Amino acid sequence: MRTYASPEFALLAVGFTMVVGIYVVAMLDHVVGGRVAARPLLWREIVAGPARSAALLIVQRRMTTERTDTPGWMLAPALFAALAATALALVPLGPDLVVADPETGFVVFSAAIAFVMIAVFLHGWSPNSALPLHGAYRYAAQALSFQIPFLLAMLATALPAESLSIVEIVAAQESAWNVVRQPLGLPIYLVVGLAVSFWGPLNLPDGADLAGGTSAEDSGIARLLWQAARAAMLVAIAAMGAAGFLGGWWGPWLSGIVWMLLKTVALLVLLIAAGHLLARVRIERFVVVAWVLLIPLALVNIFVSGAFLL
Amino acid sequence: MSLLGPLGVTLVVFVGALVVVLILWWLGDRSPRTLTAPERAPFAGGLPPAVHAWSRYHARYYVMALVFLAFDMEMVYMYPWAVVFVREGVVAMVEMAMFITILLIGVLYTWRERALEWA
Amino acid sequence: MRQFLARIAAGAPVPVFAIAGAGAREQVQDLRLNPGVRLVDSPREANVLLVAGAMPESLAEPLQRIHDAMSHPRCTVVAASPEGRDLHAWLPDATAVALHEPIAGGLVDVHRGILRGDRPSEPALLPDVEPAPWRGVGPFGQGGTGMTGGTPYGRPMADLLDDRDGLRLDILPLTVGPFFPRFPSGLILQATLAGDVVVESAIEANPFTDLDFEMVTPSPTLGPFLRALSAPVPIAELELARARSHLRWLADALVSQGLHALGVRVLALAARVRPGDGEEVRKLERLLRGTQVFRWSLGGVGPIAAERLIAIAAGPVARASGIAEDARADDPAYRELGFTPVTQRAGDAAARWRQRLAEAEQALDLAGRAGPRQTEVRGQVEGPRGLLLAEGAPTGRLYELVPELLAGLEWGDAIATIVSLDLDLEEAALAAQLTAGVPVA
Amino acid sequence: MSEERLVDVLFWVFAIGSVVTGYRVFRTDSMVRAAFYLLASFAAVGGILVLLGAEFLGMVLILMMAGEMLVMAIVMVMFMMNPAGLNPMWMVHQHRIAVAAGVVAFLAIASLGFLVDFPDQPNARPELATEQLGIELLGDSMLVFQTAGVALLSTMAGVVVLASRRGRYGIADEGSEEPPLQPDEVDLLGEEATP
Repeated sequence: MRTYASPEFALLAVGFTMVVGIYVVAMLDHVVGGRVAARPLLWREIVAGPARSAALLIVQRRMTTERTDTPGWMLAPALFAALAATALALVPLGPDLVVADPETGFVVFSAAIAFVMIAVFLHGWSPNSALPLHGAYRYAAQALSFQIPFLLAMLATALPAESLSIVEIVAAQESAWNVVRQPLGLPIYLVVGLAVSFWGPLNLPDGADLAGGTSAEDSGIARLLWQAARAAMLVAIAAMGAAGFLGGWWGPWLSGIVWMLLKTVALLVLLIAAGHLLARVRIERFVVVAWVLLIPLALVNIFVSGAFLL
Repeated sequence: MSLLGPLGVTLVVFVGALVVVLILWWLGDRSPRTLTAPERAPFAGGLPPAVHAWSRYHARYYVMALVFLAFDMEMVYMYPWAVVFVREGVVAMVEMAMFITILLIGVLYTWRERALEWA
Repeated sequence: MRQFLARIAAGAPVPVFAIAGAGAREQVQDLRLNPGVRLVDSPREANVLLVAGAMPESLAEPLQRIHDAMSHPRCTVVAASPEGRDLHAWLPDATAVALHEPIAGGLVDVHRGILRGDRPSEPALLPDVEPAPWRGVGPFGQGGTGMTGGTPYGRPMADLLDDRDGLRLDILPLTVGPFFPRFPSGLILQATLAGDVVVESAIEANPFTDLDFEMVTPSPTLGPFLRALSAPVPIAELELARARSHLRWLADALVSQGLHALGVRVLALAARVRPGDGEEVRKLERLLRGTQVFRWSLGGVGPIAAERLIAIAAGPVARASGIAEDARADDPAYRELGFTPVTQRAGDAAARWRQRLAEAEQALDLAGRAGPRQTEVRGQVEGPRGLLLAEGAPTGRLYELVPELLAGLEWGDAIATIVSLDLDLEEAALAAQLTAGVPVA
Repeated sequence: MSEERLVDVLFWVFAIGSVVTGYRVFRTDSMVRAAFYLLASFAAVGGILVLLGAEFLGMVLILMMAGEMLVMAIVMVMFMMNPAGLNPMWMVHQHRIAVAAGVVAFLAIASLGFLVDFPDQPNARPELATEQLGIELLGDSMLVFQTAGVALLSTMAGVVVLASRRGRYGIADEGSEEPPLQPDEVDLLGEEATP
């Protein structure tokens, strides 16, 4: 019998987590960016900054380009946000504290990640503008390359659990966290996680060389929703990383939910700091590295950690 | 709801979030009803584009995309394998190692033929 | 509700699309240091258009186009010295602020004003004319004919071209600039793209050549070099300006690599460095090596063979390809300081970044040791971008290299290559006018 | 609403959704929309598989189709004239034959639903279906599984051989000539072919 929440509670819980998560990402980004820029940080700006920027985008009126694919343009942020919500719904905060724990939870999570490429491609294709279009095709190359290493790195966590359920994957880490048992898994997962939410060094579809790439034509509410969905996806990636590799709710002294939150925030800080401290990777190099380095490494990770289990 | 269970709830979350964001867009969208032609022109630094951006876009990584199609199929087998791995032990290990090695030869060949690069 | 949101929004950093004209590049760049302003890459994201400095006539229409692409509520701020008259003719609703005071305060005030509704959002400037007539034409009234003919919705479709991988697919002509955020203002790149790869490219003539530089005050990093053409200048001053110029370039180049925060840090360093601060640059270089920018982003990108650079005197670009050519080596004052040019071998974009870092470090060391020594007047001077003569600047000489450099590069690599050349159209136009006897400010 | 009723409703939503989006594939002008309608159609089929108790298969179908349909969109945009449908067009050729073939195929498949003798004792929902699948793969179906590996390898090699122009020995078609469209253009004597 699998755990799941009632639909109303599920919507509320996921919605609340997303809003808080997006806000935390925006604050962390401001703080880390300020530290890297060696700029003084004001509490007032850290706390109120994201709300102000969001309000500005709500006040701003949305512009369109000529002959757009408007339904696609609307659907892209909605789909992206819905995928982030789905991914977040699968992350357990405690053994019984999860919105939904399907038997194939891991496959559902993978499907949510796979559909991100549809959302980003649609977002870049719809405005009928050259710079977003190039961003869309770049993300397609990026996504087709990271898809397999991502699945393989995550799949290794299913070996000790003997199950595809996320709750059981976390439960199986009681004796040792996966980051210890499978030391290659977390780094691969984090690299790919940056690629999924196109953050920092792997922000190729929305990169500076394309003047914003797929979001170059976005303004107002469209931009706000897109950026928010991207931040929500980063939260989902960090939360799933904490569950899959850092032992989820396991940990001494503190209660499970606190551990889970701490680990998620730690991974978020790591991802965001990488965004400010690592240079962008050329798309071609990323494709070659993903196929020739990440896939074999992920397989080594699976077989070596598997051999220890036997 | 035992049959639908957790997957049903996941579906509710997915559809719910999709609808909520679409409504937020609709509520927040106050795009001006009429825009002039220059206002609608795509941005590329100040000069108007000569042609529509939508075109037979030359995705130069098409070989990689096709190799992906083949390699992606492999994942279907790996999920059930991962679940029974501990139970089946060495048999599972050897069989999957064989399967994966065969596929990795394909990736290596693709790389060696320089079909992963395009520029 | 809207009033309430607008009040909250007034505290947010102002999204500004900034256009730097002649003599204002550094003021615009310094806006990055101000947390109350956010320089954005696309006019769609901006509420405020800032036009600073002097603009040639030929850029009026692109300026108005950028203005019209901005979202509502929008407003324009013009920061210019007296010749700003022209700008007001092109941007009639613009608010004027003084160029030589901090611009940021003016931007924030104007932005608050439009958010409060004190003044209406600016209407479009250009007439509502479709790029090509199409309404009602064709079988569906969409303006097209057949499968790919006609001008559906006002524009034709892209055309076919044989490509090097044997496929015959559409090519996308893409004109980027003159206000593309990664390029120096005025640079117009006409690229022909097959997918994300540049097949052909050309750079259009420098629009700033039409501008009369008599009224323009050269920027503090360029001024000392112009003076050195005709009068002795203290080496310490010249070398400090060189280091600052390189660091300012680096700040922009880091933004183009997605490292905005590091860019701000470097910009602050550029303002802060003093003669003898070579150690600061060495620290910076270590930090940059940690970001892997030389390996992941620039390694092997856009290499230029040394023989292509021989008679060009392109300064750091040439020295990055291994040509140990430097006008300073002929100056007795520099020889006394034991100056020898630094060089790199690889000649790719990474080498050009490294070269500028090394030169900034060397310049600061030289400035620290120079004492009261002055340069010798020889009608030419080694500027931060190469040999500066009375009739030409290195940018003009590098122009011709660009098409062959970009051919076959992926778009991101092409942009990284152009950025690594440090083109400066203002300097090129200014140097070309020096022959006409324009006095150097 | 009882659970069985809910399942029925969901089934019809997925079934009608998959048919309608499948129909839209052929009625839209944009290649990208066509590919993504097809993706929606497949996702609905995946939903039906889940309702039938094949949870793993249904979810894997949805997962796989995201990548496959993106590749399809990319390739369709590459090779179709007017890929975004800027000039409206028909996606189908030989309408009458196409309609007839579609109706016949649909009736043939649908008739199976009526003609085949389904067991009237519904099978219990398989618990641990994924495990059973894994054991099957490693046990009795091992040969099938390994053959699939070889088939996929040959697919990959075939893709590279057929589609990649450059290789480690240089450009693949260097020195070769495109065959002429008309047989009488074949130049037997080695002279210049007449245009």
